[in-house]
Amino acid sequence: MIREKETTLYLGPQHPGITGNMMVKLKVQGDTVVKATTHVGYLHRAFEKLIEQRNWLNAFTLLCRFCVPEPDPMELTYARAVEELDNREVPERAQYIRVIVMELARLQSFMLWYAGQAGSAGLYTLGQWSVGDRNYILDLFEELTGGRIYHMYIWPGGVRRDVTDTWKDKVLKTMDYLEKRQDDYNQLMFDNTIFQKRAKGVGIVPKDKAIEWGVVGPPLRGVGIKSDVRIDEPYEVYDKLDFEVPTAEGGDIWARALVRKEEFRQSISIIRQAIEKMPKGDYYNKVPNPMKWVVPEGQAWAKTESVRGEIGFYVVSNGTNKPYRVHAKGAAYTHGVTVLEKILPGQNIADISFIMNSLGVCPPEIER
Amino acid sequence: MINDKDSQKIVDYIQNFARKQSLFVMAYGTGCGAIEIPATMTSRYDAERFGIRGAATPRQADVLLITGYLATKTLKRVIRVYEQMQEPKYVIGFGSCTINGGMYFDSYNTINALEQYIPVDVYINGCMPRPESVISGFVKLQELIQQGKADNGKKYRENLEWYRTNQKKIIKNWKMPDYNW
Amino acid sequence: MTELIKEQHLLDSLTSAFKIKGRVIRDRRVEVFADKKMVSGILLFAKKQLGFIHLAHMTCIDWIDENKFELIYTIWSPIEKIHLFVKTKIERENPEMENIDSIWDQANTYEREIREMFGIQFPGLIGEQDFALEDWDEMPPMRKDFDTKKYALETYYQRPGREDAKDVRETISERSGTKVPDFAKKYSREK
Amino acid sequence: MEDLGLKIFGAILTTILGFTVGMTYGGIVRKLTARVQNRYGPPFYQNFLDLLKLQVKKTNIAHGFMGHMAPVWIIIAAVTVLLFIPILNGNLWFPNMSFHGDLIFLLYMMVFGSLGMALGAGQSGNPNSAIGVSRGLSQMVGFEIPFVLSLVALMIQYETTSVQELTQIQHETGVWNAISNPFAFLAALFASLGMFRYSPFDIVGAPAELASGPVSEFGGKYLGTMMSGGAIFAFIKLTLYVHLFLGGAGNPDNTGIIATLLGLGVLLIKTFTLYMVPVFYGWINPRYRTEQAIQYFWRWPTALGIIGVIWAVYS
Amino acid sequence: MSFIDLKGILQPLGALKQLGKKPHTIQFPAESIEASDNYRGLHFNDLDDCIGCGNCSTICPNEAIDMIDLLNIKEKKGDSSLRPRIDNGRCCWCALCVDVCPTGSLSLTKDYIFVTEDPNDFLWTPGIDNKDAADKISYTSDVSTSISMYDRVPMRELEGKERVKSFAEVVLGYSEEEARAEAQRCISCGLCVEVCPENMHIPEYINAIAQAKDKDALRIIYDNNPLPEMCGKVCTRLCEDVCAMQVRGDAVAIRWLKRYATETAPTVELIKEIVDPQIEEPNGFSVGIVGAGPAGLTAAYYLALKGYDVTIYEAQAHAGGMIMYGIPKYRFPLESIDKQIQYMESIGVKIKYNTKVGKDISFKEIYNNNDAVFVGIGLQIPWNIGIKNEDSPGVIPAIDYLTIINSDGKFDVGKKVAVIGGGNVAIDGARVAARYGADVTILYRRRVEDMPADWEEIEGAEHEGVKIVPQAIPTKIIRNKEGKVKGVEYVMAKMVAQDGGRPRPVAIEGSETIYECDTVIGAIGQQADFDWLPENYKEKVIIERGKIQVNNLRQTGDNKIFAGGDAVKFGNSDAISAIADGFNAVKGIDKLLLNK
Repeated sequence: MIREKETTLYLGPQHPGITGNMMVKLKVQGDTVVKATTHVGYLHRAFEKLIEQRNWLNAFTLLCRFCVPEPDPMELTYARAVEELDNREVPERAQYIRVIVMELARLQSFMLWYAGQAGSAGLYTLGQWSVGDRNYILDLFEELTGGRIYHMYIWPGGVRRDVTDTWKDKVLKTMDYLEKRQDDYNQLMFDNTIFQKRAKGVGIVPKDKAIEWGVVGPPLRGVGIKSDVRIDEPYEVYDKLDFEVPTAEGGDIWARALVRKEEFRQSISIIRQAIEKMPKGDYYNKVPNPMKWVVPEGQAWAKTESVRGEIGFYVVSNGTNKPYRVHAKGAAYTHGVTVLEKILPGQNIADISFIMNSLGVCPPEIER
Repeated sequence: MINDKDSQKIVDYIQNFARKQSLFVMAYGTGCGAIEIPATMTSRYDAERFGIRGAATPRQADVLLITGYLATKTLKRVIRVYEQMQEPKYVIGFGSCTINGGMYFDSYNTINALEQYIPVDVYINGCMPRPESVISGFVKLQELIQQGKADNGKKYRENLEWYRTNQKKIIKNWKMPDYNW
Repeated sequence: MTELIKEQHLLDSLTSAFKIKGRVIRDRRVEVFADKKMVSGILLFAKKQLGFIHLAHMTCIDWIDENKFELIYTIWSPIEKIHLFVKTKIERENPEMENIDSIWDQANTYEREIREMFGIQFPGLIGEQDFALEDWDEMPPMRKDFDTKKYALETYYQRPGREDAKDVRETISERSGTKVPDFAKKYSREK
Repeated sequence: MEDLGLKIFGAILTTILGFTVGMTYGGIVRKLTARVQNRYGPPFYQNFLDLLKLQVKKTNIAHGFMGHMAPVWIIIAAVTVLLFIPILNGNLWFPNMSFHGDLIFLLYMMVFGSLGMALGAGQSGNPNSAIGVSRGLSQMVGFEIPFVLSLVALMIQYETTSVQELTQIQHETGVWNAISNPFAFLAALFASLGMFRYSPFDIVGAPAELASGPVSEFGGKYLGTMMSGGAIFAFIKLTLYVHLFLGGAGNPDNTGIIATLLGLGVLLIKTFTLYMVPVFYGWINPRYRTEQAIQYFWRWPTALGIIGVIWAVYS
Repeated sequence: MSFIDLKGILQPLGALKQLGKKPHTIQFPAESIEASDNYRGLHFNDLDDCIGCGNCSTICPNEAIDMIDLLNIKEKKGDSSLRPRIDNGRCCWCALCVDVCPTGSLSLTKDYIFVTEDPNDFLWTPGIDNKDAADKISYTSDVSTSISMYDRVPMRELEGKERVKSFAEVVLGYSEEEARAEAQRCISCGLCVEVCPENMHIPEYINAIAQAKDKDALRIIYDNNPLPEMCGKVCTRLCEDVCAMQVRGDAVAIRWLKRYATETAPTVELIKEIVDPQIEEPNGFSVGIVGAGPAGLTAAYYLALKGYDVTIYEAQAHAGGMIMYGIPKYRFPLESIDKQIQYMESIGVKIKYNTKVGKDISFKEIYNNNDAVFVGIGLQIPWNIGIKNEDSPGVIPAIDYLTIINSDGKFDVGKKVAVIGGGNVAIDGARVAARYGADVTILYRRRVEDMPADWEEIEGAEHEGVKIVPQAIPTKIIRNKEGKVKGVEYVMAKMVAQDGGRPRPVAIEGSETIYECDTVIGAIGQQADFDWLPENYKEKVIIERGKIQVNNLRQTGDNKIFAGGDAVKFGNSDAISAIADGFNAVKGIDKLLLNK
């Protein structure tokens, strides 16, 4: 067999197939990738440096911008880390609200994923549907928090505004709608023979290496390992709610898609339960004047399950009114670099974008 | 040759009409504002009603959206993309970050004022601008095009020196082909 | 409060194996303080013997007052469901740390980032010098003595038009004809 | 010489018709696509505006001789082929330059356009273009086989290689070839999915993979010209299909104005209906990988084509 | 895979049913949905409600908000006359500025579309550039949603019943924790500084307390107030009236925080160590001060720091003037005064007690022996109540009564006491009487809310069982056979609104009531005594309506004579104004003698 010539292909930073703004440098032989290298930094905004310049509360406006498609887990994780340092109790009602916000955030992120996963395979109709429908969730967010994308809603001590009963009704209505719509999506995506052909056996994460490589979230559950921060280390009121953590075997795009499909259902169910069980009471344990709020010295690590996997915040305080160091580690940090570089060789170049969407690579989260 | 002013006007009108009604948007998500682009382009807001659609490569694009902050590393690519675009070309700056640095005003890695590096036709307010704002931005751009005011590429060509000086201030390792058209 | 038996047990096994100090922070959180040279040994031991197979996170803190960098390795055991923090402090002058990407491949990314942001060298680290930055020739930016605001003000264009801004405190002082003494100024409101 | 004058007039008319119909169809498809996607979409004349804009856009880059030539090549191929297609069966208004054996000629001419594009794209030096071209050629190899098989079936069945004659036969017998040889028709229909490059066969210009594929480096007038060429080609393919399988349009015995308009109406209905097949398929399916696409064509469509040929031989 | 996946091919065709549905597209701009009720759009600022505290500017993580001078805003107390201007090129719509706005004037609106070619347009002033947005306000903060801390940390006090048993200090002071919490409430705007006659560095020392730097706080306080302990306990705290927090909540307890700061230095040595006064070399000038009240002490302290030779001439046996003799000890204990005086003396201030000018020493002597003279004599002679039988035994002016009691004298008030007046002195008189076991009633002409006394004092008095009869105008004193007081007759009044002033009480005919009592304490003000001043000086020092006329530097008609305290016509008649007088007189003396 004649060895085909190796060519170099740059996927990105300006490329419709790339998720966000990053670059994958590929060595290809024909249509097959031989070597892949990720280049990031196109979105480096120096968050961690900037947070050190802000005070404890101001920092949270920056944080949600870590990862655009799913800003809320960032807020929550930071809030939880700071609460741990400050020994601050969160009212139970606030915890329920947080759970609802988190799950709504997951839902809207799943819908973006539907669009991305289908769109990267050329099925644009699904993207038009799900991203269009995603606006209904954003409308809910807008009504609750005042912002569509960046909510800046969860902060240390609780949440910023209370929920109203009309909002709860709207949420339930939207959930019913989405449940119906998800059937439409699934009909177009999971029932589709071509999608199955594309997704099965592609982008396999090996089961024995998954945890070592730092795979988390749906990709890890896609190899059959039941791992979810919500059950491993329950936070807020997740231990009081009844939900399944779906897994699938195979570790390919198909398995990850199945996991997400089921998680979509679970999120809807969690939201319904949380709305039902939400107690009355305070929604916010007021922090002192933010300009003068001093968090006791110490270090804290908090992690949260986002749609792409666990997000961890390492927060260090030196006893002043500003964080001394905040380090965030999102799922994409490993997915977008190590894992991607490891599973891309041997794949067809047609599948790169497909795999990236399936892993949930989110460049702003990698370089921050 | 058309010398008659009136007929020139008619030709201009038709040209501008076509230009404003068919805006191919460069698919380059330079910053976080890019998250509202899908929302704008998809069913709920449907920017295609205005003839706005994506273009995968700079050669085919008319409009470059700078969706928020620009890291210096991206700035270099944006300039490259911008220079590859064919005239007439337009630039829309999204949100606070392009106007005056936004929340990253003190970051060592993001630029503050976009029009220092490439000419900008329209700025949209917001962090990030929601789809309605984005569409308003496009509507404004259409107005400018119809009035013949949007002539971004010419401005860039004529002030290339000035732009280059500014660009080279930020981009330390300048290894790029010349802008020769 | 539940008894932290698992955590204590883990700490005991580590401290007895390596003669290091440590403590149980709370449930699911154990930290040990190790010497720079012992870190890779502890990590390898934890990974192979104790089931901490997941490197959750790795970071660096610049303790400029102590003139030290603190490196923190956060590892996670999916079975025990415990986070173990391995912390070590290294000198701030010519910092160098052992490369652990042979233990976890993904450590490569963290180390590249730390190399770029703090200037800590990891001998044997593969990967391009640039991670997020490009052509950066200043001090590694995450070091505490790097002033990002100053740099940004000098480097990037500042839109004019805001020079007429006034400080409330100063306006009031001016109006009432008093001055804040110098030693008190640090307590004035930050701008 | 009157005849020649009429022919030239007819040629211009044909070109305008082909162009207009092709572009309008594109616009309507965009509108319909939008409806399926729960939105309104652009006006149906959007494609004309796009084209006009592209034509008035400055184009200052050149990628060598073939870069200039590619769009021209495509438009020449398109117009040429168009003139050899019987728009309306036996209608004098349209210069059907058909001759005996034009089916084979058309088969080659249709590739001609793609070839020009391939050469132009190859010269642009963009790796995406190169990959796109190689994918396009692979795909062409894929769908040409069932397509040619179905044509062969027709040729064997009626022992002619003239489109005109095939139409005429259907007109005379009143039985469409789609019915008389359904296997050949189905094979051709599947092949048409590949021809129109809607998903799942949009692998040539797959945005998420190759930006815009072969045309990555073409903008402005080049792209505009290619677009018009593409529109004409779409019309050509549809008309050809209609004439080959769906009984054609027009009445050779009556070429009065009303009958001509009626014939055009029939043509438009048939072509549009046919056009909807790949469009529908495209709305609901993701894209194949290259090898999957070729496999697809070489499986069922080819089998159908072969059956069609056998059917033709034994019927 | 099955032979042919028919389901997989046909199932997706279900999507075609969408063709028949009406699109859910919002055809913007032709149609649009309104933004939600708390949408975070462009800012709006109610310019009238805004007090220009600049808290929005401080919290803004992006430095997007500038405080600028708007010419159409009038200068007034408690308002910096600056207003926020937003740079939309910085704003991230986090709405923290709204959530910290103490007055709630700043809000966000439903407007969000702002498209322009000129990037400089994004610098705009809410409330001026979008006047019409007032009815589109969406995101606001009220007292419950705001993150400003509107509730004051309550001050611990002795129980009302416990208090009347002794002269122990009623206010117990903040604990460290409470003080930190209270200090954290302050937003450090500094609006209070302006209304403080002494312009103390309030935000700075509160901030120091918040940061647990109590010693620095004390140092900052001593920068321009040598009697903080007094101020921390009995100041009239004009500052708290204009506190930004007071607009919608409780003012920051500035006085109590000062008190807390002074508690860090319980001894003279500690004060000296913490404040670390920098005494300049003697400059050879000497200054004589008449009266060791707050004004005189302040002047003496800062003069001494500047190297002057200072001597105070005090008629009484104790220094402190009115704060020594006019304020009951449960508010301001003796040790506190002594400590402050000792501290003064320790830096070189000389005080000659029991030396009444004009009697023990002539003013001329002081005038001639010193390079400058500061007069801080205060007000000693009480006004008459102005009703019949006022000279009866048992009627005593409050100030005399307090002086007697503070000088360790005993005064038998009997069982029932009537106090006439509504100021702090009246309340003091009443509360002291209550401590002697009397049943006390205060008669006041106007309503309770009109009383010039501190609300805390009034409340404290009520807790101690003092009854307040408002809108009661005394008409005469009723005597018994021996000519002693038997009661007070008063009429009820109704409040009549008055142009350009507070409502006036008008007696209601026929509502005469008699309150029987053993003692009547009159507390309706005092005047100064100028008998000691020789006539030739009186001519130079202009005295108008019983008060000395001074300029900004507290210089009188005679260049060499400076004056301050209650006896001058400048500012309010309270301790902090007296301190301000003393402080400013130092500047005047400096200017006179050193021409600085």
